Amino acid sequence: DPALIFDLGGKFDKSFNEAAYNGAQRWTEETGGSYKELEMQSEAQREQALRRLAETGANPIVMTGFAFGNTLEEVAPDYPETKFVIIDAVVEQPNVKSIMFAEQEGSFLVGVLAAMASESKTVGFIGGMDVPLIRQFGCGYAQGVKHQEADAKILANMTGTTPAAWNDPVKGGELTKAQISQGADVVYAAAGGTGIGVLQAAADADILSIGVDSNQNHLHPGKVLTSMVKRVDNAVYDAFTAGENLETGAQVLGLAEGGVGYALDDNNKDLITEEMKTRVDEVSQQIQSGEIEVHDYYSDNTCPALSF
Amino acid sequence: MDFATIIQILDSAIRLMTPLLLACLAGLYSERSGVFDIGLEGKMLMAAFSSAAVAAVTGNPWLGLLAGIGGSMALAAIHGIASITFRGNQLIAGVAINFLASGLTILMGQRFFGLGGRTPSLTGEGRFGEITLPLADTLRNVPVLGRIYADLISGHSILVYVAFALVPLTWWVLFRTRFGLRLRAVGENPASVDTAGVSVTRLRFAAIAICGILCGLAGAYLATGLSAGFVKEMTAGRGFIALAALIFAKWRPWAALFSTFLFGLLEAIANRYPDLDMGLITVPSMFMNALPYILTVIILAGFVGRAIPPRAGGEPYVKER
Amino acid sequence: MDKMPKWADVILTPLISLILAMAISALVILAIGESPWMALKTMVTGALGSSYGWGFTLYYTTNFIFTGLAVAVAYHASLFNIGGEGQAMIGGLGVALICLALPWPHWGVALPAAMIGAALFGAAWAFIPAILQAKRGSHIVITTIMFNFIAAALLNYMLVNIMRPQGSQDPATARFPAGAHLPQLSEMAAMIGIEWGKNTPVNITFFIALIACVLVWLLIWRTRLGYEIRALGRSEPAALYAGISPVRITVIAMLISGGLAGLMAINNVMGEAERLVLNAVEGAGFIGIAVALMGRNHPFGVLLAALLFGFLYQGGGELALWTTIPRELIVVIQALVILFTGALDNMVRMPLERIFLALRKKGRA
Amino acid sequence: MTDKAKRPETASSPAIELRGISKSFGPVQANKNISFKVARGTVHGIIGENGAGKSTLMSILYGFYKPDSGEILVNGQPLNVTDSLTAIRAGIGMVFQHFKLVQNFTVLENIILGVEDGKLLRPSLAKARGVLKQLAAEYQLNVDPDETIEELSVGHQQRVEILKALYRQADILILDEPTGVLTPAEADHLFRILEGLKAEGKTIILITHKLREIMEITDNVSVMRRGEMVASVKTSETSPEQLAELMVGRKVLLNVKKSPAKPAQPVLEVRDLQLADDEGVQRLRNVSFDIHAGEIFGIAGVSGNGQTQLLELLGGYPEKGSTITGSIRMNGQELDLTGTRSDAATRRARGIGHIPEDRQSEGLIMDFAAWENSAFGYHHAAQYNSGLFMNNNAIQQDAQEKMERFDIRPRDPHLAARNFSGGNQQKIVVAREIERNPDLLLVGQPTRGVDIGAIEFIHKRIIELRDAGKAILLVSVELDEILALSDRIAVMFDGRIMGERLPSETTTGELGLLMAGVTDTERHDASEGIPPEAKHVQELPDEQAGGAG
Ligand SMILES: Nc1ncnc2c1ncn2[C@@H]1O[C@H](COP(=O)(O)OP(=O)(O)OP(=O)(O)O)[C@@H](O)[C@H]1O
Ligand SMILES: Nc1ncnc2c1ncn2[C@@H]1O[C@H](COP(=O)(O)OP(=O)(O)OP(=O)(O)O)[C@@H](O)[C@H]1O
Ligand SMILES: [Mg+2]
Ligand SMILES: [Mg+2]
Repeated sequence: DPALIFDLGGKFDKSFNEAAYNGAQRWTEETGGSYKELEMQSEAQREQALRRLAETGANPIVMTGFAFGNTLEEVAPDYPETKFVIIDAVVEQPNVKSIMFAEQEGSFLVGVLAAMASESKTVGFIGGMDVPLIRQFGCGYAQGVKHQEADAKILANMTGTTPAAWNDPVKGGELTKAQISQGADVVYAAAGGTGIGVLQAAADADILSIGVDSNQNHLHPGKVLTSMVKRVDNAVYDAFTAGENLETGAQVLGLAEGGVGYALDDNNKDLITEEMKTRVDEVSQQIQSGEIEVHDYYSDNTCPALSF
Repeated sequence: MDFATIIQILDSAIRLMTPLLLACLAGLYSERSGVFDIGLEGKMLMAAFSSAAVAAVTGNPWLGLLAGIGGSMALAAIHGIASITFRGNQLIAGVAINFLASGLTILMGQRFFGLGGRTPSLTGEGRFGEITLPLADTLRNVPVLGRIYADLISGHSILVYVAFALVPLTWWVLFRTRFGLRLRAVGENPASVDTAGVSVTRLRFAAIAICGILCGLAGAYLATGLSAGFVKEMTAGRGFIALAALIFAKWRPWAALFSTFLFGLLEAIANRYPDLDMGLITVPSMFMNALPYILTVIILAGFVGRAIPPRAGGEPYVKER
Repeated sequence: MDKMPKWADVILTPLISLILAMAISALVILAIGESPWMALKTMVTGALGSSYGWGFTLYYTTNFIFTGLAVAVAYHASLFNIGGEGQAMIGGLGVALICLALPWPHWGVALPAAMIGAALFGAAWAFIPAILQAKRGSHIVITTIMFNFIAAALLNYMLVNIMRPQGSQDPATARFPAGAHLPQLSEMAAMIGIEWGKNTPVNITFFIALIACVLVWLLIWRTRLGYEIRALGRSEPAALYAGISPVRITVIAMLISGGLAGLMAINNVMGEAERLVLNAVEGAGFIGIAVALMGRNHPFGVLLAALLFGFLYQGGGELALWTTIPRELIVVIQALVILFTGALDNMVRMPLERIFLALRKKGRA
Repeated sequence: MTDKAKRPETASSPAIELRGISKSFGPVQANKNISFKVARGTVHGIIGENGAGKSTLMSILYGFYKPDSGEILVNGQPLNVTDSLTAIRAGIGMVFQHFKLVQNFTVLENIILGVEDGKLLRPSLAKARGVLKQLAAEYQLNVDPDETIEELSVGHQQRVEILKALYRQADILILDEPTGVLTPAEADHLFRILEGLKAEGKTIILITHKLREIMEITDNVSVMRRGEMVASVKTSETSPEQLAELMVGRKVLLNVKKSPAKPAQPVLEVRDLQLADDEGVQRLRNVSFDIHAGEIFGIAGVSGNGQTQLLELLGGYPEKGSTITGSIRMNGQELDLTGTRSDAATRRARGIGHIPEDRQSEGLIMDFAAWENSAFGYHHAAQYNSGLFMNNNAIQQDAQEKMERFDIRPRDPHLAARNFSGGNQQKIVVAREIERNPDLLLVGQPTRGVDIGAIEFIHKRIIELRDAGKAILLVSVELDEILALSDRIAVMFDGRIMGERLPSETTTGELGLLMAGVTDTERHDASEGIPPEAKHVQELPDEQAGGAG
């Protein structure tokens, strides 16, 4: 059986753990198969969980979150027969498949949409805990905005510096209001549970918001411009489907691979005009073809479009 | 900084300070009666959960509020039984309450709603809406004062007005009524109350019950006023900040208003200016985030001086050892 | 004269309290539709049933010993140090800076250096609240709470902007050099030919924690400094009368407290993760408060309470890992244990005292 | 408040009757089957050693403790005293040994606490203000109703306690060791008030350790020993010696004998000492004196006239923020007045021992065991240490021996200080300080609240130390004590030394005038025979201090 390990946020984190969970559920429903799942309780457990799962014969073992990288590096060689899949980090071992998402590309797209939807030409970004991953989101977004609207203003806030920053909808709402008061009329939240407060505050103030990770358009139909989806669910689904025959090696899932994108559904079809859709698809093509190069924050820890 | 920005920052400060103020006043009643309470966080959290849960199910924020108070009171009762009836360590009881709330809210949330501890989002009537005070819209055009009235004073949830009204009320209860006199006495010297023929136990339980109610309001405001539902651990340390504000205020109601406002204001400023560009260097966002805490320490060291807690605080009242 | 024999107070009361806590926990488990018996079995076997479980239990215990001792030492000077969390975080920073500074040839050299770093950084983080309390009367409870938040921000800044290796997206330092690898207990056991606790994080720091217990005990009850700390904690006017400087003792006690909290980093940062991650402390600083209070601020009590919490942590972790019981249940169980053994202990003690008194009267008659 | 008319007044029945009262605290039996009566309109004294059970018995009567068994009759009616409110309603008022006042409340607030009329304070306060004025006039019980308790002297605090009882219209007033904290003048004033109350038909129960007071004011007296009531007699039919013997169970010397002093070289030379506290109030003014080896230098004075500051300054721990000038020489060497080398540890190292005025908050750590306390302040001494560590065995051994020599009971070095009675706590302090054999011993209020047996013992030891050629500075508000022990007497008033007298050449009257701030020159104006009014004595220093500040 395959296995899935969620990182510390837990499987209902409204973010990518939850997306991974959804992928696994989909696989179960479609194949009728079963899988093991674990939620991390503490840092020290990572190794324990990996080894125990490997010893019980689970294969492949999928884990979400860069925090597993270091541990997997050590554990993987001890279980050459087992395949591991790590999402959001690169581990160079023969039996490991590393899946990275080009969050900057998806964020770039929603940035373009935000710039087009914005009347004030001021848009906002609200991150959760201030970590590089979230900066990657913010940076891609800012580039997209600037690409579309070179003199647009981008307001960016991080919620905090402790894990509490992922679960503070009150502060999320307050940051949103602060950005609204500075003119923002589209706000992109990459902040886990805090994002719920962001989307709520935006809906209350009748401005647009952008969800993240999974499709959050349904949370406030007609008020969420779109969501930057990161198809962790697909990655998990594919890994589970491939089973023990999984191909290892590093893989970056960007726009081209359908790993990231923007969500369009009944809830936001009135918000995304034909013009916007044409434009964003065009930009998407340009990114895929390399015509537009989206700067990767990780490459040099700087962002050309936004300062943190 | 223009006028509109100032109004916006103050407006934000008011919203951010309200839960702190309610929790701070809650702690004030409890600690003035001689029962130290580091369980404010837990009670708020429990109240946030139960109010959101009931409001989600019934669609009525008022029922939610009642449930919030109920949830917080249940924990207050535990605190009372442990620290008054059984003369246990008040601090330990508070720590236990924080853990209890943190676990139980998610456990119950998961059991009832299956959303990993969240409650369903509240919509429309399910939340406490913003109240527009009379004439707010007509007066908005009056320069300065009109703006202040319309944009700063008007337009908050009912619980904000309740919280502000509670400040003079608390002052009045504490310093102008029999109950307040006895409450203060029991926190300073319970034997004086006992020898006057008044029950120390009853007074302290009453104080703790009020503390429960106010924490209930605080939690309900977080979950059904400021946000639209419960998210695990959503109090995010506000109980501890409220406790700090209480000490800061030296256990006085008007000073509590001031100290919680200060915390709210500092946070609002940090929100508004996530990274301060100071010409040569840009203050990184992490430090802007920590700014409220750094400033608190500086103010505390520079201007506040020694805060003397109620003399009998922290000690169970024991006649016979 | 005591109302009941000391053994009853030290053993019987906590035992009955613990049983009560477990009974209520069982009810909670029943209420969420699971089997308490299975839960207990999972916890006990998971935490104590194998050398593997012990390896984890003792690892967590080690963390809690340090933070518990930190709270206890300050408490003896009647200082309520809520800042263990921040001090341990900054202690971790100290460890990381030292471990990464040099290509350490051997852990025997790296360990003392890292310990100094951990203790110094932790102590430094406690110093400002201490001096503000001593000189300005700023309430230590507030300042230490604030310093927890400030520490988190500082660590966040260091890991995201300064110490993160180029290209890594993980807000963590690079891995420490191999020479800074601390012997795991399993490796030490293997050296004498025993297979014990393979792949568990418990390491040599556990013994350092035990030594710390003994040293703290000596400090508090056998040295002049400890005597002065306790005297100041009980009565400041008396301390002045006896020529004990409140400022000096307040600062020293907090430095020791912060140093102990900082030393926790040897275990989790150097011993386990071998790099510094953002969330390294994981609330151990706060659990230290419960551990110290439950252990009655006595090093031996702290050791026992730390073991209990280590067991709960590991057993609970196992529970959440391998059963469908949500992990928050452990938090509830922890809460109940703290409540019954720490705050409701008199509920058990009072009837016990009455029983013993009656027994004694009978014995006399 | 109660309505007097409701109380049945059967002329023949006693005001109070206790039948078979027993009470244990855990294993300790504080009261054993006690029965006794107090006749209406009398002053009834209760005496007994520390820990005999007096306070417990009265607390039971007042409903503060619940008796294990027994019956209480008030005015002949059985009364089920479940709490203090029942007692208050039955007309019982009590002034506790340790006052039950709220320190940061005003006098008025303390008075109305528990008997407010109605839910709002304002009317109650207004009414109490009126009643207070009336009571003050009636009994000369003047206190400022708006002063907070912590600002008041102990004597005034006691007045507040009495006013509390009177405000509750108490008919039966219990006073537990009321004079322990009072100056002679204050005590005299109190007794005049009590006489007045008695004249009004009120019943008074008075607990005291001072036989002189018993003889002076009571009609009947009961003696308690080890939880039992061993005798109840008419005061006129007994004598101090007989009472002392009943109390202690053996003969006691009521006045210690001492030989004339043989003063030698000066040990302590104090010159022009000035001290202003952190609020700028001048507490010591130009204080100069010498103490020689082999003599006891007594300082008399109403408390609050700078004695405390003098002792603390000499002991090395003046209040934080004080400004100090002048000079102190010890054995010919100058002592630092400020800085790190002016602390208590340094003073001890110079050979200054100190029995502090307040044993409970300064002299002892109440939660420490007796043995730990026996090294307190000297814990750096070589004999208590070995290397890095304290030598606990040596300290315990030493404590055990001190307990033998000073007859400290119970003789258990491992018992916490708080579990000893006041007298024995004091002996622990005295033993510690005297046995260090200091060149100079500072002694503050050595026998406050201590019973007769212990007083005798402590006095003897102080004199022995003197005879061993040591210098002793004795500060006491008990004139009797000063007169009995001192070889020279100085009187302090408002931070000044008003004059020096030899005990053989002065009288209580003369000292009393000096204590009131009346100097030799003014003395001719003061009318002979009329002692200074107590209130005046008490309030003068405050006013002057305030004026200076
Ligand atoms: N609150 C209490 N708890 C436990 N034991 C007590 C308490 N109060 C008094 N006792 C015990 O009761 C005995 C009688 O104490 P009590 O205070 O009545 O004596 P006392 O005659 O008033 O002494 P003193 O002259 O020192 O005031 C003491 O020996 C003590 O052991
Ligand atoms: N709360 C208490 N717990 C235990 N013992 C007590 C308590 N209160 C009083 N005692 C006991 O009562 C006895 C007398 O104590 P009490 O407090 O009356 O003495 P005191 O008033 O300090 O002495 P003194 O009358 O000399 O001032 C002591 O033996 C002490 O052990
Ligand atoms: Mg006494
Ligand atoms: Mg007494």
